[in-house]
Amino acid sequence: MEIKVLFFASCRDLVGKSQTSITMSDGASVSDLLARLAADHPRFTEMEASLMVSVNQAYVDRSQPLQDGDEAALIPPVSGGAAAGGVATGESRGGRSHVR
Amino acid sequence: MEIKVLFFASCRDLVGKSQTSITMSDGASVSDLLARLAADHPRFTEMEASLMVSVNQAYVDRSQPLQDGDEAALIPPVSGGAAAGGVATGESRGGRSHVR
Amino acid sequence: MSADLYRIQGEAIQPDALHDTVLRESDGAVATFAGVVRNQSQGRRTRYLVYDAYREMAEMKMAEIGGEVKEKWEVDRVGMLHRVGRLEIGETSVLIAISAPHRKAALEACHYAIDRLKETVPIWKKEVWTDGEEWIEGDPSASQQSKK
Amino acid sequence: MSADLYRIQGEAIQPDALHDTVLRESDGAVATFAGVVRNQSQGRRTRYLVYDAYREMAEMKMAEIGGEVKEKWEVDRVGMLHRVGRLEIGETSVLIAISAPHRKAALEACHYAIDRLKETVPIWKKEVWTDGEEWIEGDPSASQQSKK
Repeated sequence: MEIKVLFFASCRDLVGKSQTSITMSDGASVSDLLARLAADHPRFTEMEASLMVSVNQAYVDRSQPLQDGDEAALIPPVSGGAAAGGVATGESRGGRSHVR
Repeated sequence: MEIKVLFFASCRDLVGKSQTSITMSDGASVSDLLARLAADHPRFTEMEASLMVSVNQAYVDRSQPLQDGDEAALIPPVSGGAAAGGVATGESRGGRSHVR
Repeated sequence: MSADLYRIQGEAIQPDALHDTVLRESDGAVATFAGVVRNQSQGRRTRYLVYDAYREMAEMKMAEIGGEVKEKWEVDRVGMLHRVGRLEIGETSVLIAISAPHRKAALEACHYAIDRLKETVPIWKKEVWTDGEEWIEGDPSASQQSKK
Repeated sequence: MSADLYRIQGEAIQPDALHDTVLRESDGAVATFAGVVRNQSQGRRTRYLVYDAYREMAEMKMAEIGGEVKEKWEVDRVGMLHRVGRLEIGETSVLIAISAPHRKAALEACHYAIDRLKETVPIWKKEVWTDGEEWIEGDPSASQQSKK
């Protein structure tokens, strides 16, 4: 069966392309797909643990079985953003006059 | 002494003007000013308890002494808005005198 | 140049009126709140609203709230506009925008600022319906009737 | 006509892009959050950012967040835009606007939506400095180096 695989961000840089098509044997799972990618791209192994995987645009477990025509994507951790820095730290801000 | 008095919202409708100038005797307080207004506008009495008073643009207590040239304002409850789950207004309208 | 801004105005408020005002290059977040005239209140159909303000004091109280916000959160700039006069359905009555390096401070500060504004800033709203009008003073659900 | 909107786009995002989109006559509040490219990160001067997205999935996940928001709060419309490609300092990377009858729901929902977006929507940011670049993946303070 044919699986379309998408790569993003650091994962795309590592693999050197944004997508590929991989032929897997029937009954293969996401784990099998990841093993295949690690075989083709040795440095893939070091980032694998941090990746999420989606199949047909839904996050899935590694055990998820694949089907012919599936679109799998390797999803590095999303940026998360810096929500931090909420409450003002110790510095005194009280004396400042307002520019109007 | 001369006190400038401003009226807003329902209070302005009741008094029938947006501002006036009132001559008070020296040593008069906000309470004295309110009593004078109640004498001139009988219906003023029924809304008086709900009013905040500011002098020179700072909320004050009824006991606040007035001085010549002061600008007093009668401030009906502000609309509060519908936050749905409403924020208590007591804390902020406690007659604090704000100094800038 | 961006700066804090606290203003009562008769002119229409555009929803992006404060974005550039508060944004500086060190900011990663701008939280904005727009209060808008809705078409009904307590089940009664609104024709339009009239806002009245004690202008000088209102601007001073808004600046005070800006000061409180800056003491409580690591925010950059604060902007607050409030409209007065007659407002139609869908028009913006109040706009607050707060910039900050990070989103949490901007969002929390914006929420705090609009709550405080509604509590302490001397601005009043009159609702006008087809069959009457009323100054909305204090908690709307417990407001005294002063229909004409 | 206003409606929910979830879009990944290459074009610049204007800060008022969603106000009219989400506002209807029954709404009294619009809360808006804009994420903006700042000039530094962890003390390092940013030249520009590049955002990458898994576009179809990102739009779907944003719509999911919109659904969560509507379950949790009494809000009306939800709009979310996220930019991809190269962004300069001061440009808006993400814009969320949520309308509601009352302000509390709009404000809380907007805060929740941006936090969820940062957690679950497949969008990545590359910071480009004068002396290198890096995909920011996961917690920025603990991010792995992948400089070129």
